[in-house]
Amino acid sequence: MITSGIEEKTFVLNLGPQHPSTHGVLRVLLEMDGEYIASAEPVIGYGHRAHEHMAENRNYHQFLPNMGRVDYLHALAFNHGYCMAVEKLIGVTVPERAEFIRVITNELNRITSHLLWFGAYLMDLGAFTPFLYCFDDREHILDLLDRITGSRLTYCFFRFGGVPKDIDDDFISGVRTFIKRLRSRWVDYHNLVTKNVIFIHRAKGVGVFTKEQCQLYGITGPSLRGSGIPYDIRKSEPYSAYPLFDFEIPIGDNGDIYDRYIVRLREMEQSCRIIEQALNKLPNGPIMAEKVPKRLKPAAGEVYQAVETARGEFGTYIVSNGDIKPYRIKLRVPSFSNLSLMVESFKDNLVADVVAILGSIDVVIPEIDR
Amino acid sequence: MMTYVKEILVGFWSLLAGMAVTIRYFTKPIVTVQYPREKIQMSPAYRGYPQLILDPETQTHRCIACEMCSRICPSQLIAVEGAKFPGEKQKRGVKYVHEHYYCSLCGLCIEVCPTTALEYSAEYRLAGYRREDAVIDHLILLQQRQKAAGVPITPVPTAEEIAAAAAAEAAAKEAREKEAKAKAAAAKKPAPAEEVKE
Amino acid sequence: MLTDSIPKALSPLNLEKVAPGEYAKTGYHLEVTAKPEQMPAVAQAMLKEGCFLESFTAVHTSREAFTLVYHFANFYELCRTAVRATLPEGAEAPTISHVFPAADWYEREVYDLFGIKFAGHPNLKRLLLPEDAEIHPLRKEFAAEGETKAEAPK
Amino acid sequence: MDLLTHLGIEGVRMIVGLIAVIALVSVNALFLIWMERKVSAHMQLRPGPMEVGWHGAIQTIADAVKLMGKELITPEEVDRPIYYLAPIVVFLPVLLTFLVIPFSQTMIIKDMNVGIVLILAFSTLTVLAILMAGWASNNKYSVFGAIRSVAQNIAYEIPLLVTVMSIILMVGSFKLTDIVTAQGRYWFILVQPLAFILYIICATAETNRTPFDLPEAESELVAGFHTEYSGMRFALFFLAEYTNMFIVSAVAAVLFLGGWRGPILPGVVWFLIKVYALIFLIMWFRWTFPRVRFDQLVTFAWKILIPLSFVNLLLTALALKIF
Repeated sequence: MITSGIEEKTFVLNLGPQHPSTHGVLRVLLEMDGEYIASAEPVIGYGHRAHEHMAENRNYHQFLPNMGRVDYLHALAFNHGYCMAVEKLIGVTVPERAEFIRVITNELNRITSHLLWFGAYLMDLGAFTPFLYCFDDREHILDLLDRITGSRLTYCFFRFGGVPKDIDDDFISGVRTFIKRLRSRWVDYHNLVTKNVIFIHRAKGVGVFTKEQCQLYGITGPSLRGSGIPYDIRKSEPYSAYPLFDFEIPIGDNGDIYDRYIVRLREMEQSCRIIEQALNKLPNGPIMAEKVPKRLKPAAGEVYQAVETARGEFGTYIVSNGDIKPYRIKLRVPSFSNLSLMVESFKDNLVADVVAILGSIDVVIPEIDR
Repeated sequence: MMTYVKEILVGFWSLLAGMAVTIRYFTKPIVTVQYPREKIQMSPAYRGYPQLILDPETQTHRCIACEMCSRICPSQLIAVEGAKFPGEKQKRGVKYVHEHYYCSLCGLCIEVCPTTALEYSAEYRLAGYRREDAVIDHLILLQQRQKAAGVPITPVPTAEEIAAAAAAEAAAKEAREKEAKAKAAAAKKPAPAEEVKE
Repeated sequence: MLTDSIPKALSPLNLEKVAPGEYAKTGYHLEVTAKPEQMPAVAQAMLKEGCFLESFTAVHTSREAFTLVYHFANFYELCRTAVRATLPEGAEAPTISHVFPAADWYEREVYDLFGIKFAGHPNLKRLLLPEDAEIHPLRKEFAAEGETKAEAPK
Repeated sequence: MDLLTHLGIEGVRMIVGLIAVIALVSVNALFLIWMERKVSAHMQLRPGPMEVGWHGAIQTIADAVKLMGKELITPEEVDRPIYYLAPIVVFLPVLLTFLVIPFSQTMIIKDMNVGIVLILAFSTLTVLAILMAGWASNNKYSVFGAIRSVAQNIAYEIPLLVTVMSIILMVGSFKLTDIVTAQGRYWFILVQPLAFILYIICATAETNRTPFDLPEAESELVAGFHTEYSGMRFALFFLAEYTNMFIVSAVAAVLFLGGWRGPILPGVVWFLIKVYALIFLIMWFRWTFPRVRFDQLVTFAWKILIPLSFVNLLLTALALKIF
């Protein structure tokens, strides 16, 4: 709670809603003591589109395209979470090939999200060039995903019971070439950023999230794993085809910006591993479950389904009362909890660190506002 | 003192390594496309607005105006009207208007269509000056495509024609009913349930 | 095993129901029903068990009552607990934001969208909607412009 | 005719020089902005401006025309006299500095015996202008930018001066032409590599370029001290920034790279080649590095640059004494 002029020596700085590095329309009221933050209060909701209210006025199919708009950077994970929740509700099993396709596209999408974060974050820190290199890489994935999903950002690809379009050999070879290319780029990224002394000084020891804070605030995703807790829904609550693949959960030690950064970079490599294994093991078979009713009318009941997005745990909580429309849908979005810790971590930091910390937790504001 | 010097040297070296990366990319060819001058091939799966398929056999659309698409559309953007013309088995779409400006290109209408009458177009230049620019009358669009393909153009029925068709249909229905009744009376059995069409 | 230790930790609170859930069907390992006023104690117990507040929301279940739904999970062991508390219309629920700061924003959101007040919340103002809004859009009687009014729950 | 005789050869030189300098400043700024765009673009695998003129060569002129046509917005609560004055104050010292820069042996407006001191003194005035702009704008972001700028410049003036001193020790003169003449056999960069590195770092900080562009750090302070400026007033800040870059590079070329000296080509061409190469270096920094944090910047200056520059000065003095 900030009221201007509590003490004479502090003043209020209004960061946002239109500020170059608030990543969307986030407004933070900062009470400043010189360049240091005395307290902070975020004001959110500028991008509120009432997704949860919309859900109550549409049937299950019609809510599907909304999922690509909640978190536009990792839309497929949101597709996945919602589809899985509804599948659980109506008791449909997804064929194996469809699960594999879901995992492949999902992980590709995760890489795009992390690449975009990497670029945008360095931009926050004042380095412009990595942004364009990431976009160069990201564009290759978007081209690949475009080939099968038909869109480049707000995907609406998964359906209840499977996927509508199969992947072809061109796609598979394209993904393999891309992974090779991405791996060859790590050297440049590390030389340009990770080893850079300026970056290290900006990132090490700044914005530390302790394990206790993570528990109290319900932090998930790379921000949590940076603090050394190996909590990844893909491993701890395996879903889809993830249990079939061998991958690691990268974790950090100190929970500072640098650790979160490293976790994300290493996660991209793990995603590459998952994709490669999935391509090698790709089974034949149908891509759509049989007997998915065109008109969904699930029995009364409720379901909670968690998936791991690029930012953390996304949970879909659906309450059905036996109608064709969901009675209530709650979207548990990762950035919401992650951002609520921000207020605490801003204290006694510089303005420059505010930007660095805010960027490092990788918030997507429309996801918080929903 | 040694760590101080070492820190400076390592830091300095890391800066040089970074500069080596940028100068190497400086000499590489560019990767962007100068959009209006150069264009890239759209992927075959690209989702433009949905459009009616031009059936290669019948050389017209396959819409039977069942309104499945307009019902599943999340934003309710599709207005379909159909009419049954004398001598045809099924209804035929006589109006198909899509207000594209709210379309989220989810593709539900395409997947739900029982006669696969819809497909994604490859059109990506969707900017317009007015909202009305994005209201697409698909029957007129189809005519343009038929013209371009050099096949007979499907005329869009006028209101009078539709009314006439409806009247003829009603008359036919009445005749059928009468016939059925007569038959039922003749057979002295209860009339079979009338076929109800939505 | 948390599925054993959580019921044990909750047992002194005399909750209405502490039962294992059907994980495959609902995604819950434990389903708990409590009274809203017991929630701070429940939260305290969950915190001691090392759980975090995964999500918190409300459902407008009937004309007279809301169901508050708390989801707790654990970082190290797969165990999701759903705690439900029925809150009569117009009543105030006690806050758990002093136990889990994560609940701070969740409670503000629920207040914003449902109009449920939380006693003891340090900063209970609207979160997503503008501060001068007069609506609580997730209540079933609310209908936005152009929508058919949702049927009031029975 | 009378006027000419009255002014004398020095006066004519001054007037011609002034006109030349103003032309140079504008053309140079336009060219540098284009160059910056092209350098950044190609480092980022894109073509940069391509539409207006050959490879976008006159894009910056179009932009300048646009800026001139823009409304000069004066926000309500600004401190008007200072607000109006700041863009002029930032630009004038920049012009004056050109008085003593030796483009070649003969192309120098006034070869003063305090040349280098004059340049350093005038370049310090930029800080005053930035402080004025930031303070008068009555915007918190601007004030931040201004305060940062002052702290930064105070911190970096010291190593800059000390580094220059080590060159002065070798030459024994403040006159820029003397410094160039002294580099007859070898360039000073060969004997003073540390001084060169220190000078370039300080010069980057002095001109507020990344990684030291804290006064206008756009991801933190929106646009820093010139947030509230628009149109031509903003353009003057912009012009001053790029001209400053030219000046520090010119000084570096004189101090370390032998000024106009070079084979075959005329001196002025060599001088410009060296200056633009150094400007390229500074641009290269900008498009490679992230921005340092404010406290780190000051720490860096006081804990690393200043000790190092003193060590360098000491070593120079010792070497001169011994040899």
